[in-house]
Amino acid sequence: MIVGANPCVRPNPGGHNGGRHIGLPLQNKNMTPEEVYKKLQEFFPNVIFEYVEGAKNAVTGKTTGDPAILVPAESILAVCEKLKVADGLNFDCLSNLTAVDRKDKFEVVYHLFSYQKRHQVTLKVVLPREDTAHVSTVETIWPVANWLEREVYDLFGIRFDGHSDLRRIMLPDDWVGHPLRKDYKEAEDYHGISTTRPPLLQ
Amino acid sequence: MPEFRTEEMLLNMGPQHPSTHGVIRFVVKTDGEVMSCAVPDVGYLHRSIEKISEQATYNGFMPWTDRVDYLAAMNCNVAYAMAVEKLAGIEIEKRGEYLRVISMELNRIVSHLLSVGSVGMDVGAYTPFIHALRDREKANDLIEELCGQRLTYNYARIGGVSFDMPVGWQAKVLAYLEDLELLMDEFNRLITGNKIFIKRLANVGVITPEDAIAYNLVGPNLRGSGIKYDLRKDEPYSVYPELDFEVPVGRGEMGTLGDCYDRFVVRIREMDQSISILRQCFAKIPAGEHLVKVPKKIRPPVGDVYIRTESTRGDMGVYLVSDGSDKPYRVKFRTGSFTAMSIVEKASRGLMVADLIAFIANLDIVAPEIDR
Amino acid sequence: MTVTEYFTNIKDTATSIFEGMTITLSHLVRKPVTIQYPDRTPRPVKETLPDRFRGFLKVDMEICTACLACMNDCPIDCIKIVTKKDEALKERVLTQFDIDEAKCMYCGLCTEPCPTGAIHFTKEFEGATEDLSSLLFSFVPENQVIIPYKALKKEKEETVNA
Amino acid sequence: MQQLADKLIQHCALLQGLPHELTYLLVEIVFGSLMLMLFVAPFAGIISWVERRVAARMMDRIGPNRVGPQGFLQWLADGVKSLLKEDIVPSSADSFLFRLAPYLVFAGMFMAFVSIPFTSRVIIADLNVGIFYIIAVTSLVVIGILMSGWASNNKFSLLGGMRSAAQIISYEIPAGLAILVVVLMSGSLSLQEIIKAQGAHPWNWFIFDNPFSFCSFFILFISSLAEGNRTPFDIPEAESELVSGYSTEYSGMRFVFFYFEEWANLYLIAAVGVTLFFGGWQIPPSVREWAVGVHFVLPHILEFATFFIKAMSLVFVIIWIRWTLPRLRVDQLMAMCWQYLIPLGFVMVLGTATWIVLFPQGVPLVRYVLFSGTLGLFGYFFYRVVFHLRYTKAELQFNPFV
Repeated sequence: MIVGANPCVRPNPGGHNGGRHIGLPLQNKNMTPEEVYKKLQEFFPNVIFEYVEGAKNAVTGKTTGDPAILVPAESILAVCEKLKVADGLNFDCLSNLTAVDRKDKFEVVYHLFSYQKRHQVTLKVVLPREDTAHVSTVETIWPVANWLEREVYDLFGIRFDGHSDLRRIMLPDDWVGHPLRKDYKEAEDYHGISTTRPPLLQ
Repeated sequence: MPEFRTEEMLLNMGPQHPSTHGVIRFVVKTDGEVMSCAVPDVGYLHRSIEKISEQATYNGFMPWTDRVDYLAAMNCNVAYAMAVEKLAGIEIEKRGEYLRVISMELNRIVSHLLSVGSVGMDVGAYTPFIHALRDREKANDLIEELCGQRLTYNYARIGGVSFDMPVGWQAKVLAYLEDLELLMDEFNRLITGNKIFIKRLANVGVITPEDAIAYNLVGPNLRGSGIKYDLRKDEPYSVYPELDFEVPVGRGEMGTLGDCYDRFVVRIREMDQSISILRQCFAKIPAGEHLVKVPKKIRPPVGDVYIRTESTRGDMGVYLVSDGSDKPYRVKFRTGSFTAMSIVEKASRGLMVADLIAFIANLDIVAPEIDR
Repeated sequence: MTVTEYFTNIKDTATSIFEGMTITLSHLVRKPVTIQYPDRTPRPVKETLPDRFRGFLKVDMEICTACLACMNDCPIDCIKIVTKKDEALKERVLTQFDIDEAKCMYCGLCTEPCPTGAIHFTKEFEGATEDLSSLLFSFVPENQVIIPYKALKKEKEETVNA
Repeated sequence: MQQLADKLIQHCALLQGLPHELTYLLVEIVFGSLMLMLFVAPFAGIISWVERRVAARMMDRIGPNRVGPQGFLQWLADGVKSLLKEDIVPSSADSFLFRLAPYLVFAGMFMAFVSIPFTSRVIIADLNVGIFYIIAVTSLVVIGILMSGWASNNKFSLLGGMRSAAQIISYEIPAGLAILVVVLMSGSLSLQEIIKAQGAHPWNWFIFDNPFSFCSFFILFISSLAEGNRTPFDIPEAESELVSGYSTEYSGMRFVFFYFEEWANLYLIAAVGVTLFFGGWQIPPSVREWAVGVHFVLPHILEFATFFIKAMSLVFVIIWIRWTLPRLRVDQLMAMCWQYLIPLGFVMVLGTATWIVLFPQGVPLVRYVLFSGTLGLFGYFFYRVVFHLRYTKAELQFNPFV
C-alpha cells in the first residue's frame, strides 16, 4: 500500500514514455557540411566562404577528419544568425566553441548542431595572430557562447566584440599571459609562490 | 501597506563550502532567504589538461583524461580514444568495443549513484547518501578488479582496452547488478518517494526545454527538461546500436517539466537502463582481441575531428587537432558540467538559498570537469 | 489548495515518513559494511586487493633488459634509467634506475611495453611519508652497475644455432 | 525540595543560624549543580554517543568504537579535546555578545530541567505553573541563538540565527496549543498533577484519551523537534546550506555548549512529551504496593526507570527521524506551521473541550480502540521492517555492539 505512494519504485513502465523528440527521427535528416556550405553561399553571395575537406588517411585514402567551412571574421555573426533561423538548417545548438593557435594565425572553431535536423557543421574563423585579435560574439544567438567565449578569451586572449561579460574565467584576474598560446611561457612564480618543485630524480 | 525597505546581502558561498561539489565559488545576492542571483566563479581546479596534451604523446595523454571528470573517468578515456581512432582511422575489434561499453556503463552507475546520493545529502538526508556510497564502493571494487584502479582507471587504449575481463568477473558483476536493483528499490522507497524530498525538489530550478538547448545542457540535465535526446540512441557509436534500451526523460511528474525532481528521477531511471545494457553486453560479448595492434607512435593525418559521446554528465565532446606529429596539436574537452554551470546564473534567479544547493547538486556538477 | 489536496498532503507525508522509518530501522539489525582499516581487518588489506592492482612500482633487476621502453612511455617522466658502456666488462651496463613514486600517477603505461615484465606493480599502497625523498626508489645500488638481462637474445641465438 | 531544606535546617545546627531563604538558595544551588554534573552533562554526552552509533548502524557503518568499550567514552574524549582547544573569537565579532550567547542558550535549556519530574518525589521544584515555566524559559534559547548569529558577524551565522528565531517563535504556537489540550484534560499546569491525572496503564495515558489528544501529541512532538532544531527542522544549522549556521564561528568550549544544549534538549523534549502524554513515572498501584513493602526507595527507582525508559524511547525516535528524513526549506517550514499545525492545533483544543463537556468521565472504549489501533500500527510497522530485510536479502547482525 505504501509502495504505491512512491512514484519511482520499480517496475517503472512509464520511464521511457513522454518527453518529446525534437525534430525528425535519425534517418530522415542530415545535411552534409558540403550542402550547408552551398546553402550558405546561396544566402550570402557577397561573402567568400571556403570549404575545407576533412583529413585523409594517407594509406587508405579514407576521410577521417571533419570538413569545415571557413567564414570571414566580419560576417560570422550574420552567418550564425542565418544558420540558426534558416529553414532546413536550424542550427539551434552551439555544441562547442574553441580556438586553436596555429602559430601564424588563430582559428576560432564553432561546432554547430541541430536538434531539429540532427546535423552538424564546423565553422572556422581565421584571425591574425596578434594580441588585438578579435571577432564578434555569438552570445546573442546562443547564450551558452557567453562562457565558451570567456574561456577562449582567457586561454587565448582573443577578444569577442559585444560580449556582455568578457572576464577571465579559469585563471585569476591578475594572471599574465594566455596559456594555450603555443609561445606561452609559464612564469617562475605567482605572487611569490613557486610554480615548480625541485625534481627528486637526479 | 507601506513598503519595507530591505537591503541586499552579498553572500560568498565557497570556494570552500560543504555542498558546492568541489572547489567552486558562488557569489550570491540575497534578500533574506530569496536570492536575486547566484554568479558562479569557477577555475579553482583548472589544471590545464588541454595544455598538457600538447606535450604528451597520443598514448601518454590517456592518464590525463582520467582527471577530466574523475567520477566518470572511463567515459573520458573512451571519448579521447575514440577521437584519436577516428582521426587516425583505427578500427577496433568487437570485443574491445563491448568491454568499453561494459566499463562505461558500470562507470555510469558509479557516477549516478554518487549524484543521486549527494542530492539527498544536500537536502539534509544523510542516510541515503551513505547507502548510495556503499553500493558505489562495490562497483568500484569491480572496476578495480578489471583495470587496477578505483578512480583513475586509464583503461581504454587507442585500439581497444588495456585488459580483458578477469576470470569470474562477469559473474561477479551480474550478481552485483541483482543486488543493486534491490538496493535501488530500497533507496527509492527511502528517499525518492519521500514527500519532504519531493517538496524540496519539485518546481525548483525549472529549466525549460528552450533554455536547455540554448545553454546547451546535455545528458540527464537535457533529458530532465523533457527532450528525448541521447547520443547512445540518436547518434549511436561503439556497439550501442546492438543494444536495446530506453531513454528516460523528465515528465514533470511532481511539478513542472524540467524541475530538479525530473532531473533526479532521470538519473535514477538511467541506472536501470545501464543495468539492462550491462546484462545485454555480457550476453552478447563476442570472443576476440581486446586490443588491436596499432603503431607504437600514432601519427594521425593533419586535420581535426570533433566527436561527441554520452558521458554520465552528458554529451562529452572531444575536439582533436593533429599536425601530423606523434603528439596532439590541441585537445579540447567540451564537458557537460561546464555548460550546466553557465545556466546557473540565469536559472537561480528567485530561488531560495536552500534551493540553490539542491539545484547545483541536481545539475550533477563536478568541479574538475568544469575547469579541466 | 483544495481540501482534498490538504489532506492528501498530510497523508502522503505520514505514509512516506512511515515507510522511510521502517527502512532505517531495518538497517539497525543489518551487518555493517565498514572495513576497519588498517588494524581491524580480518585479513590484511593487501591480500584482498585484486591482481591488477596498481600500487608502488617495482623493478626486478635480474630480468631488466635496459631497453628503456618504460622510461620512454612514462607520460610524466618519473622513471630515470642511465646506461653506459663499461670498459672492463665490454658491454652496456645499468648505472641508475630510479623511479620517483611521489610523482608517479600509477597509470600503468610503463608496465605494458616491458618485454620481460621486469617493471611491475606491487600491492603496496601506503605511501604516506613525511619526507618526499623517501619515495624515490633506486633499483641500482649506489656505485654499482648491473648487467642487463640478455636471455631473449641468448635464446634467439641458441635457436639460430640449433 | 522545600521539605528537604526544612529537614536539613532542623538537623543541622549551623544552618539554623542562617536566614531560611539563604538556606533554600544554597540547597537549590547544590542540587542544581549536582544534577548538572551527575545527570545532564553525562546524559548529553552519552546521548551524543548513542546518536552517533544509531546513525552509523542506520547507514551500515559502525560508528565510534575506539575510545573505551565500544567507543562509549568517545563523548569524554571529545569533551576533553574541545576543552583544550583554542578559544577563538573572530576579530570583527561583537566580543561580549559572542561570549555571552552560548551561556544564554545553555541556561535556557538547563533552567527547564528544574521542573522536570524524575519520580513522584524527586523534582527540584514542583511549580504550580510548571509547564508554563518550561515554555517560558526555553524561549531564552532563541535569544542566545539569535545573539550568536548576530554577534559572529558572519552572514551564514546571521542567516542561521534569523531562521532559528523565526522557526522557534512560530513553532511555540502549535506547541502551546497541544499543551493546552493536556491542561484542559488535567486541569492543572503542574507537571506532577498532570502525571497524577493519568494512569499507569497505556490506555489511561492522555495520548489515548480521545482522538484529539492523540493528534495533539503529534503536533507537540513535531513542534518540539522544530524548537530543538532537529532534522527535518534543522535549517538553522543546515550543514549543506549554511555551513553550520549560528555556530559556524564558534570553537572549543563555546562550541560544545551549543551541542551540549542540543543533546540535553533531546531529553527535555522527550521528558515533556512523556510527562504530558505518556503517563510520566506512573507505575501500576499493585507494583507500587509490592515495592513499598520491599524497601521505601524501590518505588522511586521503579518510577525513575519507567520515566527514563519512556523518555529514552522518545529520544531514540527523535534520533531515528533525524537519520531518515531530508530537511525542509524555510518557507515550507513556515507553511507547515501556519497552514497545518496551528489550524489543526485549534481543532484539537476545541475538540478536546467538546469531548470533555460531552464525556466528563471519558470513554473507555475509545481508549481501548486507540490503544489497540496503535498496537496494530506497530505490528504493520514491524511487518514492513521484516519485508525490507527480506526484500534486499540483507545479512543480519542483531548485536548492536559489533
